[in-house]
Amino acid sequence: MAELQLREAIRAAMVEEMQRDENIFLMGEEVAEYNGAYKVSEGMLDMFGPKRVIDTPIAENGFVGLGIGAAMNGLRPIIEFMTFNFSMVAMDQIINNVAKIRYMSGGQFKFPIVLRGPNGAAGQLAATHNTSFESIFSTIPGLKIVSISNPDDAKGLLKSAIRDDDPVLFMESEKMYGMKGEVSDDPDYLIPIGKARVAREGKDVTIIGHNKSYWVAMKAAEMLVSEGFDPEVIDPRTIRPLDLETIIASVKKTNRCVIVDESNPYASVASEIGFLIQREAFDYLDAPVLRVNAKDTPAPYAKNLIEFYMPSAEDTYKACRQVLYAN
Amino acid sequence: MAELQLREAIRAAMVEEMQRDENIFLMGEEVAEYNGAYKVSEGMLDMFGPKRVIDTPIAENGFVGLGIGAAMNGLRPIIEFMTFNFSMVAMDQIINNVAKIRYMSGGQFKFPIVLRGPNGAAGQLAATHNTSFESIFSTIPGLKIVSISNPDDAKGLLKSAIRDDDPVLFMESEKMYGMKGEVSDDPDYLIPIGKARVAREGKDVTIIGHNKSYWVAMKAAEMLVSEGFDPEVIDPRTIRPLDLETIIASVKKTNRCVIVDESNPYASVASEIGFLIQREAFDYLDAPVLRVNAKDTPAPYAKNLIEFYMPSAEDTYKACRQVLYAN
Amino acid sequence: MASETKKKTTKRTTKRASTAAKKNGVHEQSEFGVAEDLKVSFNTYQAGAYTHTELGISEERVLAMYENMLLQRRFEERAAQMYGKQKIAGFLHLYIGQEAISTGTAEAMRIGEDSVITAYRDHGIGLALGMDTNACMAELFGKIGGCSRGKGGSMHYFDAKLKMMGGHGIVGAHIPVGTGIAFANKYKGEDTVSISFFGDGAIHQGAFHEAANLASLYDLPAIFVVENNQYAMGTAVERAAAEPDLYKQALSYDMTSSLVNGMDVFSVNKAMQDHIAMARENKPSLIEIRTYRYRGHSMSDPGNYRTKEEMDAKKDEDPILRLKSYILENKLADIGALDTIDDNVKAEVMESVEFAENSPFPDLDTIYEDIYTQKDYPFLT
Amino acid sequence: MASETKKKTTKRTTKRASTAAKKNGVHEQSEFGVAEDLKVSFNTYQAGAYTHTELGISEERVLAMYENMLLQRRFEERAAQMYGKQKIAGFLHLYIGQEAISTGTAEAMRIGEDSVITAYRDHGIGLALGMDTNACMAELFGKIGGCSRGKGGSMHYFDAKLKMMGGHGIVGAHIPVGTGIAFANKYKGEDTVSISFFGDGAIHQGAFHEAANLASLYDLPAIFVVENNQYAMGTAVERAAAEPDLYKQALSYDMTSSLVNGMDVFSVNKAMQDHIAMARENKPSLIEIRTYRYRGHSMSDPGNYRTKEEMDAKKDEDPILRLKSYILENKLADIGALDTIDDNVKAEVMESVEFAENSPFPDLDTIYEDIYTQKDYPFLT
Ligand SMILES: Cc1ncc(C[n+]2csc(CCOP(=O)(O)OP(=O)(O)O)c2C)c(N)n1
Ligand SMILES: Cc1ncc(C[n+]2csc(CCOP(=O)(O)OP(=O)(O)O)c2C)c(N)n1
Ligand SMILES: [Mg+2]
Ligand SMILES: [Mg+2]
Repeated sequence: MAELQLREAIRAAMVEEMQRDENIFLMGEEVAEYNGAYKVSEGMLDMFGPKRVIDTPIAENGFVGLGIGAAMNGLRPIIEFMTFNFSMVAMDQIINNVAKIRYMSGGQFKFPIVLRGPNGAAGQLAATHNTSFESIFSTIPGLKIVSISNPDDAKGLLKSAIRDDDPVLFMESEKMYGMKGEVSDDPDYLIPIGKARVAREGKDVTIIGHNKSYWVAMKAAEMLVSEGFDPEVIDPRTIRPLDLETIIASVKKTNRCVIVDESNPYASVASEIGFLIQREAFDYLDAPVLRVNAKDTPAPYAKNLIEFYMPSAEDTYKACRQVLYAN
Repeated sequence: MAELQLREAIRAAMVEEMQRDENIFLMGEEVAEYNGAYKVSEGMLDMFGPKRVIDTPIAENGFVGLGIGAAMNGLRPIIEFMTFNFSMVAMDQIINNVAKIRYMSGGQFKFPIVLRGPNGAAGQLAATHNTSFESIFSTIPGLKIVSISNPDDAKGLLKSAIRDDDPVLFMESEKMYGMKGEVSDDPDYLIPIGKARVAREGKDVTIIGHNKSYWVAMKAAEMLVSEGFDPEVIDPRTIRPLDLETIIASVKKTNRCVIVDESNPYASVASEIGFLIQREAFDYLDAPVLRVNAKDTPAPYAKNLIEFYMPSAEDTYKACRQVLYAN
Repeated sequence: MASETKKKTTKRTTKRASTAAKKNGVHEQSEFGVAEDLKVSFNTYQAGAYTHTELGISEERVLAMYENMLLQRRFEERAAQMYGKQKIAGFLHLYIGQEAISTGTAEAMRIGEDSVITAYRDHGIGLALGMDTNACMAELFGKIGGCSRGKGGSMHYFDAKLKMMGGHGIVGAHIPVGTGIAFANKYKGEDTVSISFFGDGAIHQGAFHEAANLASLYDLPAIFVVENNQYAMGTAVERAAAEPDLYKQALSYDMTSSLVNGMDVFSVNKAMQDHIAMARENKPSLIEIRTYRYRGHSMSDPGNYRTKEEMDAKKDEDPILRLKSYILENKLADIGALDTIDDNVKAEVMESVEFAENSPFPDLDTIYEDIYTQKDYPFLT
Repeated sequence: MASETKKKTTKRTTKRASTAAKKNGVHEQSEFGVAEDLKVSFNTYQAGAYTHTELGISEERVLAMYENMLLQRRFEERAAQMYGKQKIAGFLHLYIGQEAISTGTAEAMRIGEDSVITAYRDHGIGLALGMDTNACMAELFGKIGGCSRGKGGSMHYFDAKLKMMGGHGIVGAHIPVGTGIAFANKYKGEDTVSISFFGDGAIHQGAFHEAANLASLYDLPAIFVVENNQYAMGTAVERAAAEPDLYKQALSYDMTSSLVNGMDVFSVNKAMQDHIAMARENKPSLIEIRTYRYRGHSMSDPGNYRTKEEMDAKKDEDPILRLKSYILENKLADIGALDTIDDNVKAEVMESVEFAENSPFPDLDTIYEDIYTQKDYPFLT
């Protein structure tokens, strides 16, 4: 175990896997000579050379497509989006190519590709640089989606994603790159994709949150604990597939659930989880499932507005009290 | 009132509005000289000339962006996607430009633009030509989304969409273009965006379906009626904003709900509606809200598989019986 | 047909001294604020300019090429008929008229090592690469014996063994994928090449431009081939292209480019030989092949945007008739032998229809197969 | 600085007879299978080649231009300082070094009728068009008095009255929008033009290529201006462009193009005058302006990818110093007058900081404003 920043944990996963398998390469804007826009890939060009750590022009549709073709032809690309905000120009490659070609070919090709980068809001960056895309991507069969909340998960899940033969969107966060934590140094440290983590066990209410929202959930949990409640907190870790089993088991125990999700609310991951809970645990629910999302608006620049925009611990805490009928 | 095909109703809406306001133009692939890939715009080039009915190269990102700029500069474009399957190459223009520029400018510009075309599955067209995109678009604040199920609605809602000062995605269906129905010929026939239609009143179970799924819902309703049940059927008509009021009022009456939605299930419109119902009508629900979606897979080509893929009246009927505890 | 002057393959001479000094992806630039004049020539491959012997093609192979072109033609004629009988549904885009391109290309490739990717008009190249006729027909029928297990249909022919990488439906979107295939070829140290076919309509998609720049920047073994059949659905090329000489687009990416008459299988083959040789040395390039689609865009297109005169004029250039004349004129076979070939081809096609008829529909459970490699992926309802 | 030979504005002479015959968007094509040789010259606008009198700019206006360039410079220097004090957050991309482009362009425009659209590096052109300095600073502070009500920040300056159409964050994505603005200009029968600025990095996005083809196909009053400041973040232009002479890309779209030295405001102005005149006749065109960004890409970029030598060499070309020398050499003003201008500009900037400080934060309710024009849109929770 070593204490690493989240960015270092991601780097460690990439480095270890690239050392293990020379078919893996890293490609993206500023990943090589600049050492990464957020320094995630720092030092990797020196380590692996320009054949395997590759800077691109600003042409996401082109280089994501390139990665897809490379995967189809035997390589295992890691493609970095400087942020997922820029993945929308490559949306067609993601929805129509990487998620569907295997199917259309009757299973003749596989796509062991990781598309990774920071996702979600990162402060006063205004509307086009602050979107949470997991809701949009989660609807697409053919993809797997991982969203991480801490350095150890980052490493263990990224290693699994890189070894996975299916395409994985791997979502990080600018805001968490500097976060430190103990990280396994087992070279085969693999956290399975599709398994949630019960971060805090409790019996009164289930709070679910991924990526930064996990920390919002934890903070709300603390507030509840200080009032004598005993909340359970779940980090789904994987958005697609969703570990429904763990979630349902928890709700059957607590009979109440609040989901924190940084996406805009409509047809979000929160909507899905909430829908599934009422379907699968209807008779166990003592209160409606509530959600705490970003506002149903684009992200504003002004400091006070963007703070108001984000799902807050305060709102999560209030939602929990509401389902606990503690008001 | 005249009996029109759905394509004719759409055309009538465009023609009438273009006659009323010369700032409206129609642009898209094959809309002019070819008279429309699905003959929706037949005759419009002759009527309005090449200045106002304009063929484009195959460059959706480019011409959607062009439409957005034209709207920003005082015109009222109608942009046709040959199908919404091809809108993914223009996704960035939709999510980051048309939905956000007004916001980022502090309200200085408005975007009276309609992006229309067929959406959803249309038979044995395989995976890339058979996707239902309303789930994906619905999460985006800044857009309005209309999805129609019959000629009269097509006309009344398209006229409203064209006159609306906000961007509207208007979703049709290849499969329904030939469907005939009575259509108002009032030149100011405007169906308000954001108002659902209660297509059949009933008291036992609410079935919700839009676009083709409306007809699936109706068929399931018939099956139920023949067994003595009294279902209510709602066509939301508008996906964003959603007429929650009408839906909740209905569920408070019937205490049960099944949603039919041709999207893939995860984070779909059905998830959203289901989530909202359990949140807003929790105490009224006698059974969990169920949904009947397309399968959680890409769309296959083979005849039997694509039939299996689609949400069916049979499955909807079964889901209704389930929430009615009639099994 | 264009004036068939004698064989002429001008090399592209452009390349300013400074640009020629490109090393490791680094170019010198024009001086700050001084634009240079530009002089460029392009390779042209005209019809009638090449003999099979010049190209190193044996008489036997000439006949095999003839048979292959005929197979594509008869296969699609039959498929059209089966579409009429509703054995086939969805979109069916016929390649009829363009067979010199598929066959001329396949003959220049190392099949199974070099790869091809194309759009939805994919039967021709599939059969040219040697895909199983039965599996191809069964795919159209949506049967489990189809080359894509009935999941893809007409637009999505794939054959991993032959490196036939599809069969794609979103216009232009497969071009970056073809570029990535080339990237992997080079990365793995192979001297194999990746050929991406696309239409005159597709070149206007941003995807092509991004891919072309990447291929040239990274010196990939990629060949971009625009099959200019003059129309994208009902849109004539000059109604979509501000610059309808599509081969010129290569200049933006510092690539070699050529213009080829696509009605002569030998011209195509010669161009492909040359461009494949370049690609094996990691020089990407663009080829514009002018051709003609004899049928409508898809089965539902009556093709009213073309005059009968235009159609008739083009019929005279039929690449199969041209090769037939060539064979007869050069006495590589007599008409009886060619008729036998036609009979054999027809029989093969009929057999494929029977195979397709008899192949079962896929089990409903297969709907969940071929999405993830993970066996126990928990699909949602 | 490039060799400053005497003024030379070669017209692009290419245009084959056949292409020149373009009418109503219809071109004749090269003959089927015959590629023609190509000869092209480009306009070049070199530094030092123009005097203000030649350009029809009064002495008064020269001083106004100087003041305007200085305003941009001082405004951004102060903004950088305020960023350090955390009055400003998010991304802040400085235009310092590129001010000759904004000012030279604005001087050639009919402001308020002709429009500009650009990327996130937008303070310079905003101030050049005459946006209110107070509103510009307040926007950086995220205050309600900002030009975009605090919703946009540094990257999203807009001013509808001045036809400043933003301030956009997704690289390349605003270029089709600029083309649509031009479309509307022509549609409405105005003789106004739409100028789209973008970086050397943005030209590789498909969006540019699709837009350029559309503009030329539809003969729109659009000018595409690539501000080639040599870098896209840390990527030097020749590491991203297979063909780093970006002006050549116009050939693919049958457009005129020019190369301009962007360190001389007069060269920029002359090029803009010429290209705007073309655009008023619905002839779209491309301009590559070579310039240099003195600061990092954004505030977080230390700029280690450039050598000190390179930076120092470029500092000598400072467009503001160049104009200052020109004014002094030509005795349009003495140093005292210029110092006074500087003082005034500094005062204006200080005032804008005070304005920004005093402007209130937006009410929380405003988060729901400016999304839909519909007043009662039912937002979800
Ligand atoms: C992105 C996208 N837009 C539109 C379509 C609909 N479409 C299918 S084929 C086609 C024409 C393509 O023409 P071209 O590239 O010349 O190929 P050809 O059909 O002539 O072989 C169009 C518009 C599509 N499939 N994808
Ligand atoms: C689609 C997209 N990809 C990546 C980015 C991140 N990004 C912002 S600016 C920039 C560099 C752009 O360089 P250039 O176009 O030369 O403009 P300059 O910054 O030099 O003015 C990049 C990569 C983005 N904003 N949008
Ligand atoms: Mg074509
Ligand atoms: Mg730059």
